[in-house]
Amino acid sequence: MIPELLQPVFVISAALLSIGLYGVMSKRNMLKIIISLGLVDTGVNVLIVAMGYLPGGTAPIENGNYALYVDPVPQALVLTAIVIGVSVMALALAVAMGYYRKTGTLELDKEGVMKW
Amino acid sequence: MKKALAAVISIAIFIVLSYFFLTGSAPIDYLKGGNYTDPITGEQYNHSVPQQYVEDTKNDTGASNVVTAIVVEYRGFDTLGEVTVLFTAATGLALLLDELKRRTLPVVDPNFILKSAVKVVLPFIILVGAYIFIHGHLTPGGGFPGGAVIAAGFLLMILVHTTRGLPERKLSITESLAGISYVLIGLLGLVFANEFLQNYLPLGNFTMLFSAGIIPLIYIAIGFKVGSELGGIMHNLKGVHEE
Amino acid sequence: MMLFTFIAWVLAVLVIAPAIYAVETKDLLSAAIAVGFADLAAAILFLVLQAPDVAITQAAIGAGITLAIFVYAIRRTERWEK
Amino acid sequence: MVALPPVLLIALPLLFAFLAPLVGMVSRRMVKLYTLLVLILNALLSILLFINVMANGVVYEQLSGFYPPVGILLSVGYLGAILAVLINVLSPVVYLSYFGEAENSVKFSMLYMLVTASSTGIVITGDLFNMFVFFEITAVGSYGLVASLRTKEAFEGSFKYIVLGSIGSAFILMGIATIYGYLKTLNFYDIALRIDTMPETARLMSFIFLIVGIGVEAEIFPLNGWVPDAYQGASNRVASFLSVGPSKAGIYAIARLIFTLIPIMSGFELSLLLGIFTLVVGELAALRQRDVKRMLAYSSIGQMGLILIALSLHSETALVAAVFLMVGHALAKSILFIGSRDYSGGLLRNPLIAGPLFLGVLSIVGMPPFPGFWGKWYLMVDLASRGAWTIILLIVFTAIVEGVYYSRYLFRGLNGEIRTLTKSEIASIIILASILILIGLFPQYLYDPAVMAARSLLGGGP
Repeated sequence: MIPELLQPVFVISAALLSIGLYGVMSKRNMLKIIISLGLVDTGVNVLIVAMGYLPGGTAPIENGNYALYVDPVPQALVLTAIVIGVSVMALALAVAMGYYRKTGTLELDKEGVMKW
Repeated sequence: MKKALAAVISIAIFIVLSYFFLTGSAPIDYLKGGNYTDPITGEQYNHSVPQQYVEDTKNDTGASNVVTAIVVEYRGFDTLGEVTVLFTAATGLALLLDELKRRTLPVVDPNFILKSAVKVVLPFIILVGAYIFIHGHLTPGGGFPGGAVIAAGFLLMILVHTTRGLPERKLSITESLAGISYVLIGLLGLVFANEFLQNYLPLGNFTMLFSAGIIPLIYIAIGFKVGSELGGIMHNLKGVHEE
Repeated sequence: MMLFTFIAWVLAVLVIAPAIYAVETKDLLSAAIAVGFADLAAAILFLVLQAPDVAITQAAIGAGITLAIFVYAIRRTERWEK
Repeated sequence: MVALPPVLLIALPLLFAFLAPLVGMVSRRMVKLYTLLVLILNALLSILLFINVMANGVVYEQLSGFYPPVGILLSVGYLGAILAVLINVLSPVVYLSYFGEAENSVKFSMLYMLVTASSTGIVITGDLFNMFVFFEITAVGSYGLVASLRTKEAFEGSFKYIVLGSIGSAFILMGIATIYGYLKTLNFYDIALRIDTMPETARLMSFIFLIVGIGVEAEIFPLNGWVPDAYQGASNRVASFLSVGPSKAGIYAIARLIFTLIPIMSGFELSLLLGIFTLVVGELAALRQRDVKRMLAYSSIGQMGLILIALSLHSETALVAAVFLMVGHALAKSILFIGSRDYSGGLLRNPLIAGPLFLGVLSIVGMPPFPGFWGKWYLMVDLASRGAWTIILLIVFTAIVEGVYYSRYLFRGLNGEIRTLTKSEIASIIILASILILIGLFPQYLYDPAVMAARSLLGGGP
């Protein structure tokens, strides 16, 4: 059984993932799609941090009680993931701006990104 | 039609994911499981990797913040890659916005309050950013948030100097030098110790500012790099006014 | 313990509601601000999960810088979704 | 001979890429030469590494001074060494085709170096999260490279790539989180040792997350919708580079996933299914394309499907086939993509261009003695020995489809007014074609390493 605190956390993670994927699948506006991707990223980050949670644990910073630290590794991974998410988002915005400059619109073709 | 389909799919994803998270994948306590094996020597240990980090950080790296020790020392190569991702994105963004950057739009003169407030606040913001990344091995924070705070200072500069923006060339030089020094710190590890990014400086006194070997050096390099890169990204996205 | 769980449920609302609003609204600027709000709430959630490093990074980079670059991108393209 | 640490293959190009803006400030014209020299240095390093691996077996390198899995481990196995040489040798050759171009972008060269370094990083790392980070560098660099032409198609292709790439990386992260949640480790070998202790569902879920996520870069079925658009929008040299570097690194990651990381029976079945689907859909879609780059892109998808089928058969012969197919695909596709600039006919009336392009087509379709032929041959031998006639029929059918659209492609090149490529592009495709001929004439030099790679992978090694 998972710790009580993690139930809302997992719900947040699953909700952000599905809201984000819904946005990516259903929207044609490029900025909207980028926003949705950001939500997916946040959802995954919440999931990873939750993987390291220890009931009653403390932050892994010197306080003399090693046995109560939460798992520090997922936090290190999420630091990386957050920075990567922002990098990708900035580049995506640049691409959207370039597209706008060429076409005068931010809307993709009718099929959106799901065209094969 | 498409929207309805997307909604159905995403609700299905929500149900599957929350079912999986809430029942299937209860994360186990790292203190109770996850005994690892050294894959090269085959030696077995009866504790988990994070437990090793938690217990040995003090002796191995001299940092009080375990997350920092992992980010900069134990998994330092990941962080070099992470810095490179940001660098790659900033480069790609500058490449794509090259022709778009010059533009002529009506210049809105910033109001007096903003101008004079920025003069007062800016040095403190830079100071806070520097504090965050210099103390990365002692307190929460480190090179990435510290760099982001400095970039926030740059944002204020962009807001005030509406016409000329940031000194692009200087930012680019800072960014390059910071990146080079990060890789060089790593390569020196190959020279003075045995391995890339290995610590070769004395660990110093635990919880003091001048401690933890190469961690503060690397975080300073990261702070400069992240600050100049994020500043450059915002500068490029805003564009330069040309009369 | 119960208190943290309660806070986490409140944060769940504070994250999910702006997220839904951000995806559904036609105004891209308010969508970006809503996402910034959701990211900030997520940062508090990280704090509740005992991850202060992640919380600081999420607040500074995830919420702050992202919002800034979004606003610039919107200013140089268009504000309303068709 | 001094055994150089493999980390130099990644650290040096990163260092020189960070240095490139300063070089560009001194003299913009120097940057191309500088980049070429860096890439050639990397190629030499990779050849030294290859020799070392072939002589002494798998090379391990710890980083940061901690033994794995506490620190990050680099592990160069046989397949990794083959692909590192492939990527690092072909990358300067493809870069050669930029010389003589009027536009002189420092940033483009930086992205090129970074993507080369990170593709190499994927094939020599032994750590799951480290591989994810290199995936991201590769992907972000490729997004920029694809859009570098700055046309509407380029931006559109790049945007699709970004969207699917980000979803893919979210999937990879979820896979990593699931594995970490149970095993508390990120090292490939440590995971492989203890993967049996994970519950069945969690194991399968993490496998699906990872294969879907990595499949974006490897152009495998569910999330490869970006491929035709990105290749169409990218310049011919970028398309050529993408089929050399990132896609090979992606398929290597899949090989590591299904052999080393999560070697479960249902995983092999699933990837076989994905491979067949990718092959058939890709080739059939290629048949109805009018645009040459789009056609080549769909053909790439088909080839990747073929490689995935070979990987998921789990036998020595099939793995040798996979190595030959990877090498053949990288060489032939890079030739064809460079030759696809303004491909509206007349290109093949210049014998210096027609020769390499023709050889490339022969290798892709599977004519002896080129690597493409050897790959398909070994694959057929393996399939015949296990009596999988349906798959053989499918592969023969898709080979015929390939023959049809490639002959249409060649005919189109023969008609119309005479066109030509730049001198450096011609030089580049001639070098690529001579490598293709060399491998075709002396397949044993690839066969022996390929057998070693196959044995190592089947034994659960890198």
